[in-house]
Amino acid sequence: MSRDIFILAMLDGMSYAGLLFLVALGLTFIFGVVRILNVAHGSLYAFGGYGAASLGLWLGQGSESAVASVLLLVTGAIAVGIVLGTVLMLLLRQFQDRDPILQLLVTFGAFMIFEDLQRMIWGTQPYFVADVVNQMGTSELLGVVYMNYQLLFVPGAALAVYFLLKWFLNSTLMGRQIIAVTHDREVATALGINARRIAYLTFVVGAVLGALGGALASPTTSLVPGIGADMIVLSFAVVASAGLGQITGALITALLIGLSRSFCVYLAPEFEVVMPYLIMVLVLLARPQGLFTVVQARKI
Amino acid sequence: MRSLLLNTAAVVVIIGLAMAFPWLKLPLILSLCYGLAALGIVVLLKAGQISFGHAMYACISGYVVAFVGHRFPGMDGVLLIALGTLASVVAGMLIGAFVVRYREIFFGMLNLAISMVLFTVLGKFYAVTGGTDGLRINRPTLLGFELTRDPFEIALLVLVVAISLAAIWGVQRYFLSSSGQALAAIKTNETRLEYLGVSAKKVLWKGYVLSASLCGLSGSLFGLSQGLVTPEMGYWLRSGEFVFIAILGGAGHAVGAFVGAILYEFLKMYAAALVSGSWQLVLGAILIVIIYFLPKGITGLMNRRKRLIGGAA
Amino acid sequence: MSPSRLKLMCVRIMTSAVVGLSTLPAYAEGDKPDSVKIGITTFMSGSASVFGMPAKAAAELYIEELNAAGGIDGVKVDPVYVDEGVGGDRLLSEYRRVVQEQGAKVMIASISSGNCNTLAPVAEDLKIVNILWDCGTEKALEGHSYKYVFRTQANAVTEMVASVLYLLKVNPDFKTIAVVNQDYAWGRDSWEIFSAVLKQLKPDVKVVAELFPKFGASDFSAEVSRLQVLRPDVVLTTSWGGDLDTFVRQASQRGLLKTSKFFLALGETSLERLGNTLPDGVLIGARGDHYFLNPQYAKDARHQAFVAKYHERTGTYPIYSVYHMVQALDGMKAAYLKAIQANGGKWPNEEQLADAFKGLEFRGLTSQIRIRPEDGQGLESQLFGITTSSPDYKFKVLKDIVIVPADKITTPPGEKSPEWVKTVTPALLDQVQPVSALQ
Amino acid sequence: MTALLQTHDLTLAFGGLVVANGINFSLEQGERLAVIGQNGAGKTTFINICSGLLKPRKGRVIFAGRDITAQSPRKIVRQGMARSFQLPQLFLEHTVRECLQLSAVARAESLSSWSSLAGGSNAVEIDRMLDLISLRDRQHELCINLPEGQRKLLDVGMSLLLQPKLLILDEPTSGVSTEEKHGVMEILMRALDDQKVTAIFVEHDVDIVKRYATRVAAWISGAIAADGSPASVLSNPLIQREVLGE
Repeated sequence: MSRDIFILAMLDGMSYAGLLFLVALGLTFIFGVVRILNVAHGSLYAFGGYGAASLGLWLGQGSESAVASVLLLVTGAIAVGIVLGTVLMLLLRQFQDRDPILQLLVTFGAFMIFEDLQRMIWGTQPYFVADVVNQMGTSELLGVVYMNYQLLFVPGAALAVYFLLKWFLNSTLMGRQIIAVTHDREVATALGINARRIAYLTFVVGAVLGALGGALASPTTSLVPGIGADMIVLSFAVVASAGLGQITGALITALLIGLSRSFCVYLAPEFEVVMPYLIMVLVLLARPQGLFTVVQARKI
Repeated sequence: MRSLLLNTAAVVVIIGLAMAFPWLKLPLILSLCYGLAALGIVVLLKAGQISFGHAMYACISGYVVAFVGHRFPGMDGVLLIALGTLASVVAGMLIGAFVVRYREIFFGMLNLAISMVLFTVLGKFYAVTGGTDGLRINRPTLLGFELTRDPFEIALLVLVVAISLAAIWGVQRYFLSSSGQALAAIKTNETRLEYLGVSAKKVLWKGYVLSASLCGLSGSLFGLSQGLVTPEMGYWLRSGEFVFIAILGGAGHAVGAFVGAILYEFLKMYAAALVSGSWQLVLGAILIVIIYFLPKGITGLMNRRKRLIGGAA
Repeated sequence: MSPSRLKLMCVRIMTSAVVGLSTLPAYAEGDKPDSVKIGITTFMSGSASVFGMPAKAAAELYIEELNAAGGIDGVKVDPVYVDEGVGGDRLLSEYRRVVQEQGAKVMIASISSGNCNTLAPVAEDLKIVNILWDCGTEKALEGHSYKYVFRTQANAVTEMVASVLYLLKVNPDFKTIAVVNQDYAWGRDSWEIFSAVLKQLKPDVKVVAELFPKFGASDFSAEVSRLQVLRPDVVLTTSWGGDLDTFVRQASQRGLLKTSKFFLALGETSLERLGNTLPDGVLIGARGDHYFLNPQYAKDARHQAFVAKYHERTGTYPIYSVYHMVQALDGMKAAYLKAIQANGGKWPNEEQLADAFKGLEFRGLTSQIRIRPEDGQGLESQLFGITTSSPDYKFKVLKDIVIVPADKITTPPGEKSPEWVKTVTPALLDQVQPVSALQ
Repeated sequence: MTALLQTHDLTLAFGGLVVANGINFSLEQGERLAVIGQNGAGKTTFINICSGLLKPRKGRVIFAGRDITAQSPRKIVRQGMARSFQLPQLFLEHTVRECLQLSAVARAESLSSWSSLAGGSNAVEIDRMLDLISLRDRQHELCINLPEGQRKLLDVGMSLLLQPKLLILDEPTSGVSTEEKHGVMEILMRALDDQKVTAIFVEHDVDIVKRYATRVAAWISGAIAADGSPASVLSNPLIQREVLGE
């Protein structure tokens, strides 16, 4: 039995970990490049979900193919990401080279605004489109039925995004420029890299990732007011434990947190909710700079 | 002398208002409670640090007040406040010992994480903590007096006003003291501080404990005025509100926190009453505008004016 | 020194804030005002607004019609809506402001049990009539002898005892049960009562899992898997709103509803949203005897008209919080009329109004409600049914509807619910009557 | 009379680059040592090791008879070795006077959360220091408004207020315009004499070295190539070729 539980818990954690990773990835990516901890990232998750859901309800009704539904989800996410990412970027541009604490608070203000906008646009009734899940069907393991959507698609999508981003950063000019900026903004700009353009691009990519997390969550979860607030702290936990700006780190930490949650449901339900933060505290106490950051000497 | 006069004037006005409009008592108590907590944040801002988890100290002392209140029904309110605050001081000492090793985002993050642990634990262990609905606090005696709701709130208001003035005076004094100045030095040049033979960690730790105790104080007063403590008191959004208020008031002077708090409370109240359903939007916009035009907050504005008039510091 | 200047400034801000609020409507005892202000707390933000917003719409609809018809004995009703979503502390301030500054004469509060527990003693201290209109917790009234606080619907005990009776009636021989409730007071308390009663009436039932996922949880994968491993005969949940929708959807998408009998004690509110995600044969509770297709009242003129108007305005069918709001307003109206009568045709003061509530009998949109004189608890019968498809609606409707009258299944005045629930006997099963028998 | 500062076989390398190559060195009370050498010769490394910023891979540092190897800067400062920095390290949002007061309080280890900074420090002492570094007229200005030269002076002033036995000055005149240089040095030396402080200063400007040093040590690739009186070292052909590049 215990072996089965182990396997089941693994499978259960996957899709949650996948979503968590996508959102955290966006957050950590933005921070890595523009050094802003974007509290409004939670709203991106929410808007992504709502956006995708409405698009699905609007166009997707009665469409039979899973591919079409998936495309709708992704387009919704991208649209939301581009719009909100641009808005945020334009806003934050007004606060360039201000105290990072103030920049963080600006995103906090933006978060509060988005929270209400979301309610004005989509109201307060739970919201969802589940077509894609039914279209993808289910499969049975150890006498337990899983949705292929959660079991295969979401984790798969998360991995795909991970490798895509890796590839983009390592083997495209734009990607290398981004890395250059993360390492040393001054030098990069000195080398004639247009840091502004990079920053903008990063912001949009990060925003799209956050929105994508929401979009992929929308078929299995009900969108209600306040989902953003919870998601943002969770992704903070992932990002901080992994080390700010650590992409691979985020993947592993998200998995760690996702799995620890589902294991708790089997073994110690009381601890399910506290787990992510417990991990974060312990990690930060043990490794202040996060699990995967390489320590650099402080310069005077 | 003049400032003393104006202090008393302020007190008279606040109490007077509460007398004239009974419904104002609670908002005033609340805003002053928030002010105390925000003052705690201001202390950290002096050192260039920010915490998104300080609501936990308000929460800790609130729950201690609730627990002790249930355990020893006869206990006096003032004693409860003292115990609650003590609890968060102790917590601040322990947690502080760890977090003062960190700076900036990591400092904020670690505080956030620890507060979220507390928040989730409080919400989860239903049998002990009453879960997300929290614990009731039965109205205790104040300095031995058995009071009905109205007089109790008046007494509480007077108490809060007194404590707030004391806090303003004390914290302001701390800011001007040598370790207060050393705290501010952490913001500009920690290395130099070390090369003067001063332990930046120890200095920050002192400041951290002070800020924790201020939040604790606010928490126990808050709990008593509500007659209820819930995990919400420790949620990160609450910590965010404290920071919001601190920024609104500015780190220029201890009184800023309270000005900010009163502004914030009434802004929120009227936003909620007038544009009900979109008060967050209003507040968010205001926050952004304030950061844009007054990065140093209201006290910053004051200091600027002071400099223009050419008054000496 | 600047602190003084700053203090002055803050004082100015406050004074300006207060000026213009200082308008308290005052009129001499007895003579009739042209309008009466009432405060209504409901969730306009946060997840519980799935109840709050429909209820608000209902209140607006009701009051418009009431005033169009001349109000209560010629007195127009002027509502102030307060958002419960701002959090307990600010709600308390707002509540005080509406009573003490805006001069509301009746408060209708609230949805959240936590808020009811906080506000009831406040109302008592302020000597203002407060109608607990939707919160479930029996603790709000039990053990307190309030003079000004009343409830115009049933409480958790009535609802849960009825639920157990219904479950045993329709599904007498199940061996195992699992519960998945939201992790907050309602989720915990309702299960406490339910399991206690179940132990009394069917001691051999085995509880195989008690899961309390976090309030507002978005992912129940692990819970569902666990239930699929355990395969309980019955899965009970008293969850509501987004949590219920998400759980039911993830469960049904993974076929759990085929292997276990689902009992959604608050399911009536989600029927329309869940559409066909919900299979046939799921047991549904309604927190009261109201359901827009309740055969008893489907043909009732007033009920029919209201459902029509409500649907036309909101595009949705009324759920229990809508009915509860109407009950509260009807109760208030009835109490006023009773008090005026007792007062020789004169307009009553708060105290006289409060007295009128004791033993008040009135009708909302469904069966008659009686408010017990001893503790101000309302007696409201409970409705249950089984989901089935219908050609006329895009979502599931209820069949085999049964009604459980409240009086025998509610803790008697003065007794403590935890003790009382231990005294229930299988004899109570006769209380469960098919609605057809009542028509 | 025992040496104030001694190092035994100090060794440190960054990757392949040897920055301290078994340095044995000794400094007597009252000396005024000028350290010269090309950039990267290991001057600053030597200072950083002595003042605790860097830990040597091998070797020991003895200060005033105590082994202070690899102790934290704070501990070392407390034992009487102060330093100033190539880039002045000031509290930019404090006033000149406050900076000095802070270091006075730090020396007295009388950091108090209650008594005011001004009260905690001896006003006369502060005024004297302000006069010494001739910043009295700007004492109420924020450091951020000072020009480089005066920042250097204040930086040294803060260190001097610690009343160290030994003061290490890392390029006190770098970043100071040539005409200012001598003025700055004059003031510094006056201050040093005034407090009878032994001093090491890293310097590039030969005139400055000639004029103010009692002893000169020349660094070449992590080791001391020549050590002695200014005259002897500066006339040493090797030094002239390798260090002074004449």
